[in-house]
Amino acid sequence: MSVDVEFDQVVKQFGPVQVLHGVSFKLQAGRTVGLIGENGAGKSTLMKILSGFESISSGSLRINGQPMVFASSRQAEEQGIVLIHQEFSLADDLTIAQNMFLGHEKKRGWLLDEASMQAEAAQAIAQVGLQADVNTRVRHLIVAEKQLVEIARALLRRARLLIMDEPTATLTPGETKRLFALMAQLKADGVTLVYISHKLDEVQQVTDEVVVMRDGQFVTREDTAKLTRQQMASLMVGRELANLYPPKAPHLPSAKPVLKVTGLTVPGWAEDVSFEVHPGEILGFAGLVGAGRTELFEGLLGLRPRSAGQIELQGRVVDLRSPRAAAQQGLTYLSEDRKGKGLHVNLGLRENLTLMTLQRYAHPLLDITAEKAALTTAVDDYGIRTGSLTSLASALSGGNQQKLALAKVLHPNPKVVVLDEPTRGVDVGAKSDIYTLIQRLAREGLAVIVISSELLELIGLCHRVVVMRNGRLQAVLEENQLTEQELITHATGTH
Amino acid sequence: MPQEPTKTLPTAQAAAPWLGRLQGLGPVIGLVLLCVAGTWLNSNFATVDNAMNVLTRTAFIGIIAVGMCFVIVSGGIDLSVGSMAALIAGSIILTMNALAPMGLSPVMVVVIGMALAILLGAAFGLAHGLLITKGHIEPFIVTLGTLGIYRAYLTYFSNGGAITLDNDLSDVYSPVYYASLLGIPIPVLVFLVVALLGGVILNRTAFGRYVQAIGSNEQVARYAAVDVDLVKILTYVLLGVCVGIATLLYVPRLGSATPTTGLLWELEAIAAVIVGGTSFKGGAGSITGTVVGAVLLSVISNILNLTSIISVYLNAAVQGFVIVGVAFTQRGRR
Amino acid sequence: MPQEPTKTLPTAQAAAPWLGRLQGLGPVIGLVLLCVAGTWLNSNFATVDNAMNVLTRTAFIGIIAVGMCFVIVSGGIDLSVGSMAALIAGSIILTMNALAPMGLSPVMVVVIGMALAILLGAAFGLAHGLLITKGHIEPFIVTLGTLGIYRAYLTYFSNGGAITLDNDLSDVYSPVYYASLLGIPIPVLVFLVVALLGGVILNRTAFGRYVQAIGSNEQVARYAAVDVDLVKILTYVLLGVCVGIATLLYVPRLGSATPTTGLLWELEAIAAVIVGGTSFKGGAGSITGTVVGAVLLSVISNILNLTSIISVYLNAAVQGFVIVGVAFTQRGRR
Amino acid sequence: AEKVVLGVAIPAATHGFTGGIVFWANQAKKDLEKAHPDLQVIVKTASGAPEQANQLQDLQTVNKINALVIFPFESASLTKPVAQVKGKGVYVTVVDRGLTDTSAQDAYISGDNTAFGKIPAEYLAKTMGGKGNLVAMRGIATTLDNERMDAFNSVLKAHPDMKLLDAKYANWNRDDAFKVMQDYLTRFKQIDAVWAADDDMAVGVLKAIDQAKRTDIKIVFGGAGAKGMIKTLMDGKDPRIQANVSYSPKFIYDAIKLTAEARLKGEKLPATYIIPSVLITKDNAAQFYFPDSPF
Ligand SMILES: Nc1ncnc2c1ncn2[C@@H]1O[C@H](COP(=O)(O)OP(=O)(O)OP(=O)(O)O)[C@@H](O)[C@H]1O
Ligand SMILES: Nc1ncnc2c1ncn2[C@@H]1O[C@H](COP(=O)(O)OP(=O)(O)OP(=O)(O)O)[C@@H](O)[C@H]1O
Ligand SMILES: [Mg+2]
Ligand SMILES: [Mg+2]
Repeated sequence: MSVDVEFDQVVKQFGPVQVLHGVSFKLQAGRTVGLIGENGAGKSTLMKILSGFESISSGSLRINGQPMVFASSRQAEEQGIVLIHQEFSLADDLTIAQNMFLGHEKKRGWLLDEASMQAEAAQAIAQVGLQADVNTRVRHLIVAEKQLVEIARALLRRARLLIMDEPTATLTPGETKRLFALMAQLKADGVTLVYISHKLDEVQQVTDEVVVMRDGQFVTREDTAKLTRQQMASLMVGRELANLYPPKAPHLPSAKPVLKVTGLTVPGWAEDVSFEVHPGEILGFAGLVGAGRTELFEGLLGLRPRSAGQIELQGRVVDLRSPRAAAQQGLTYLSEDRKGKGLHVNLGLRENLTLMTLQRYAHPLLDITAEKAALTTAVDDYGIRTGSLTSLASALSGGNQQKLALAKVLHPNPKVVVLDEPTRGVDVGAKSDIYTLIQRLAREGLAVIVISSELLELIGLCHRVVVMRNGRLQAVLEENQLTEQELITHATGTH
Repeated sequence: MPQEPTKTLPTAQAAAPWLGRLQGLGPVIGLVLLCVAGTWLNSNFATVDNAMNVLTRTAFIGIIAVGMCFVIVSGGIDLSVGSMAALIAGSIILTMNALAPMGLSPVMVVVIGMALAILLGAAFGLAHGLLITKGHIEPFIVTLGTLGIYRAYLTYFSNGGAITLDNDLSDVYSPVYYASLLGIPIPVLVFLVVALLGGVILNRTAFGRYVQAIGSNEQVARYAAVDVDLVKILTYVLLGVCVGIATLLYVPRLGSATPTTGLLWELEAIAAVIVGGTSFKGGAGSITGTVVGAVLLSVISNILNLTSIISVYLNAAVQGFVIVGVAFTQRGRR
Repeated sequence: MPQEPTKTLPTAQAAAPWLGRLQGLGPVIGLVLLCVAGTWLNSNFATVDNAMNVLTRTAFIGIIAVGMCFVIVSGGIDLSVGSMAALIAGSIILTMNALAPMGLSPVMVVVIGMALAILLGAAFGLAHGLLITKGHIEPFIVTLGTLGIYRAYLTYFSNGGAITLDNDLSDVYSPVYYASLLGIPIPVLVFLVVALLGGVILNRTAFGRYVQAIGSNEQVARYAAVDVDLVKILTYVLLGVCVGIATLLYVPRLGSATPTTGLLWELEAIAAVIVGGTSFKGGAGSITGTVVGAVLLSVISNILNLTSIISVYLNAAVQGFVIVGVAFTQRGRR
Repeated sequence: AEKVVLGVAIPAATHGFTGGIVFWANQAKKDLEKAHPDLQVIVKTASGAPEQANQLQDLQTVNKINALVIFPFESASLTKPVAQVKGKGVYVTVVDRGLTDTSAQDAYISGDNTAFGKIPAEYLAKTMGGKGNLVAMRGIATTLDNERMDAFNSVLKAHPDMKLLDAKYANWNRDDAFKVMQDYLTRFKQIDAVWAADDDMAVGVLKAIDQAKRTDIKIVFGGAGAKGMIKTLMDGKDPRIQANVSYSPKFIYDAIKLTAEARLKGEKLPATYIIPSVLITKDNAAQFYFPDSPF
């Protein structure tokens, strides 16, 4: 009852840009396959073709030996093929339950059977560990919650081939563990699983075999057991990778704090949080989904009401009422919600990159040449892979969008930068480049705050880590205290 | 990590619907305040007769606004409804006049005319839908174009004058507008039925759900295997049918169609929808709000007609202030 | 990741702008076809005089459309521009008439009137911007309200009739509309300047970039440290100023303001923007397109004036067909 | 003789009366072009003052007219544009709405707006014995509408017992008149007569009265002599329709004809020619009945 897939010389072109150059390989029924590759390698595109979201330019697709052409995702679903998108595909104005059943509504006669849909949706979100009312509008969810809704929705489809495109990019270890348990169960039921992730430890943990793609081509397949993480990384990138985490910049404790926050309260989300960060320091924020880290910083930036607290930037007490005020004081913020808050996907790369620093290019007319030069530099510095420098941000792969977003918030040369899940969906090679960049900037005196759900990233990157739980500051761990165990116990309150 | 979930979630959730409901009340509160003002300004305002007058004359715009609500929620717009109503009115009057001498019973002729109104509405709506989805033209442009086209053809058919229904047909037809059932005028009843149906379709059927999904995020709807084009086409057809119904109620009122018939109805219908709390950007909307919005707009002019405290020149200003004021009470909804 | 950059780069770059340009040409192609048709129908169409006439009369709508383009690109809308123009026209005529007997030189009076037009436009725009951003009311509702308010006040000031500029002032003022510089009528020159400035502001300044960013995604713009409220307010002020400029050119033409002055200009201005290829949903737009759109719309009626092949009743239908037809040539732009 | 190219600029057909104007203008074109091979008539309709000004320009520059008959959309607004055309040597006949500067025209042919307001007021005063409650409808806010209303009011001044309860805009539109009348009926329990001021509006008024089954209203006075109303008057079908005031759109036909024939002969027209508005009653109604006109 499981699905067996064969790609044969699959080619995909977007206009003049060819992104898949004749990919051929087989997915065996009942196995869990890890699909890995650099950002822009074509993983998502290939899987969108398999699940009927994109058309195939040439080549063919065989399901259980039968050639298939899917005109829509519905036809793929009829074959039991379901994709969990890398980018959320939820309608903000609809509720969780409405989104989960969109296009597959249950009916009683002419009318919708809301009660049974809500009941089933509630069950499915409970399965993935989301505690929420299914009648909440998706607009009000945080990204991790949206991700869980996506997973729960796919579960409802009773897939025989389930493709997960970066399902854990925004999840914390707890949710991730629960997801793996679910996957094991599905596998036991005979479901074929495709798992795309840049978290190679996870790939190692859950998959039977690994398929590697590079530059729109199939590179190799191998049993997972036969590969080390290091080997996976090298196969993806096509070169030997040095240590993922570069040496940390020297910590300068003597310097005065550049950002000092005292007793900050964001009603409903964070209470009485105090911390400080020094020039050249990389300060991590750990916590579970819903710990209130994102909202704390949104409050700091004036995007949410604050009820108490004092903010000192570079020794001066400031009243930040908007991200604009913050940016003027040298504080910028990278949102975890790339599409909703981070990038203008309908604008070009150049427009995105320079949006926060336009004053620099306006004399008073914008110097487009200088902007273009800046984009070329950024594309190199951050390893942004794009078919064209003039394309829209929406044409970038997920990871490359993330790199662009990162480049954008660092472009103003801030004194303090807050990076919320900075490497979400970024491949190992680029990750290591980004880490190197962050260390370099820290060495140059930038204070970096990293909010991350990847504990290893915090450990490998930060000088100190603040652990939050339920909107309160739980602990501040020094560099020598940074272990996964320590972080988890503080985050869950089981210390 | 089930051990300690998100403490703030319950409050947030509890608060949201309650708040939502309060904000949704904006237009209702506005309407109530207006009615109080009306009663205070003229004691005849709060009579059953006046209420029925207002509701009856709201019926046309109200019925169209219900259809318009679907189009706006789906992220579209239709500027042509007023001209469409005029052309439908003219066409069915001409058809009925032509059929009358052919030996059919007048009742039969009127029934054919009414059916034709709905058919024409559906056909015009279909044309809009096809041009918008298959022709990939902005709804604003399509319906701006047809606005001119429909009205021009009516003017052409009427030679710039009035197209008038034959007298005996008029007598047979007029109860459709003037009669009452259980004390409630037929147009009000029809309005009620259309609004109820509209509410059920928008909130309780898959089609309605798709309309909201498309307005909220077309790409997402497409990904969810919703037949976006079909749903969009259907919203325009539905609006066309509503225009047809409004027109078939309208024709017996004056028994004629002129080049001014339905002038600016599009603006009134759109205004009813938006004043009722539906966002111009689509995604979410309320039929109840739309109905309240439509009634509110006609109550304003009713009150202005019932009083003379303000210079006639300033009527439009009073309407403007009230509209902005009502919107202010429900500000920040999204 | 310098090791293997973007091998497809050259092709993509070469192709994309070319394709974009072709699609952007939709309205231009439409305009060219229309001009060919015009010349074929009446040989006098392709004369300098006629061209100047058409451009001169396009100037009002065109100037307003340039401002409207900003508002629409930012995701807003303004329905009130026609009424605003009428009220500004009325106000400055009244002011000038009142100033004339006070000993000021007529030139001075006219200059004051012109300055007042721009000031009033800016003030009305500011009011819209504040209501929309600080009052959190939908632009559609705010400007629907002010549409009524402005026109009502004009009607009130004019007592339902016309407000007419004193004759001697009129003589001083009239060159502003009727004179030419280097053979080009002043309104055309002003239109040109406004369009050029508009194009530069939209495409080459930080403000213009912010306008596009806000229309594309307001939330993202806010996170990217854009002062969203301020930019939105400024778009409405800019539009108000454009209305002021259009009005100060309009007044010397007809020398009066009446309750029908500027009627439906909002529809024409919005149509010019949308026909010019700007999306009604905001995010991206083109001033060149807007200018072409405005000219295209007046060429249609110019051609209709020059020929009599079609029943006068059907003028609006021809316009409708041409608008939809032009839109069709550039379909599927987004 | 020189070939005459005659431009006709009139408002677009938006209600019965302007519909009639357009009809009669086209009728004139048909009749006159047939009768005079040297004559070309070009009819243009405008839906606003600026559009009409544009048309004047086009007629002059491109169609090269040498005579113009214009029914100005607005008096004040079109004075300058018409003066421009006249300045280029075109012979100008202005119809109905006079320009604010009479030097911009060669001839003026008009209906009588003062009589249009005065005759109904006098008729009502006479038949109602100088007392009673009145309501009135107004058209669209224009100078023309003001003239009529002022004339009506000035007659009422002489009859202190005739009370004008209210006069609201119904935009020369049947639907608006229906609504305004409904609300008048709600508001005023005793109305003796209605001055609907236009036959289109009278249609809406009558329907509203019928619906309310009110019998207190004894007279509904329309205006302009639409064929439907004249027919009703002739047949005596509705006791409330007792009289009308003539203001026939046919004067545009006469104006075109007079101008064309004068120009063909190289003659001039008298500077001013007022087509009197007269009271229409059952007795003389047949004279004003044009079954072929849309109005
Ligand atoms: N709509 C599009 N138009 C043009 N190019 C596109 C489009 N969608 C994707 N691409 C290009 O196709 C390539 C492959 O993208 P894809 O999303 O499949 O990468 P991926 O392997 O999933 O990367 P990531 O790990 O970053 O998610 C990228 O270079 C991307 O820029
Ligand atoms: N708009 C909202 N309405 C209701 N509840 C919300 C809303 N936004 C967030 N929440 C809730 O507030 C809590 C705090 O979320 P927050 O995004 O701050 O967590 P976080 O620590 O940033 O998590 P993450 O690791 O995902 O970044 C969560 O329980 C979330 O469900
Ligand atoms: Mg991807
Ligand atoms: Mg977060």
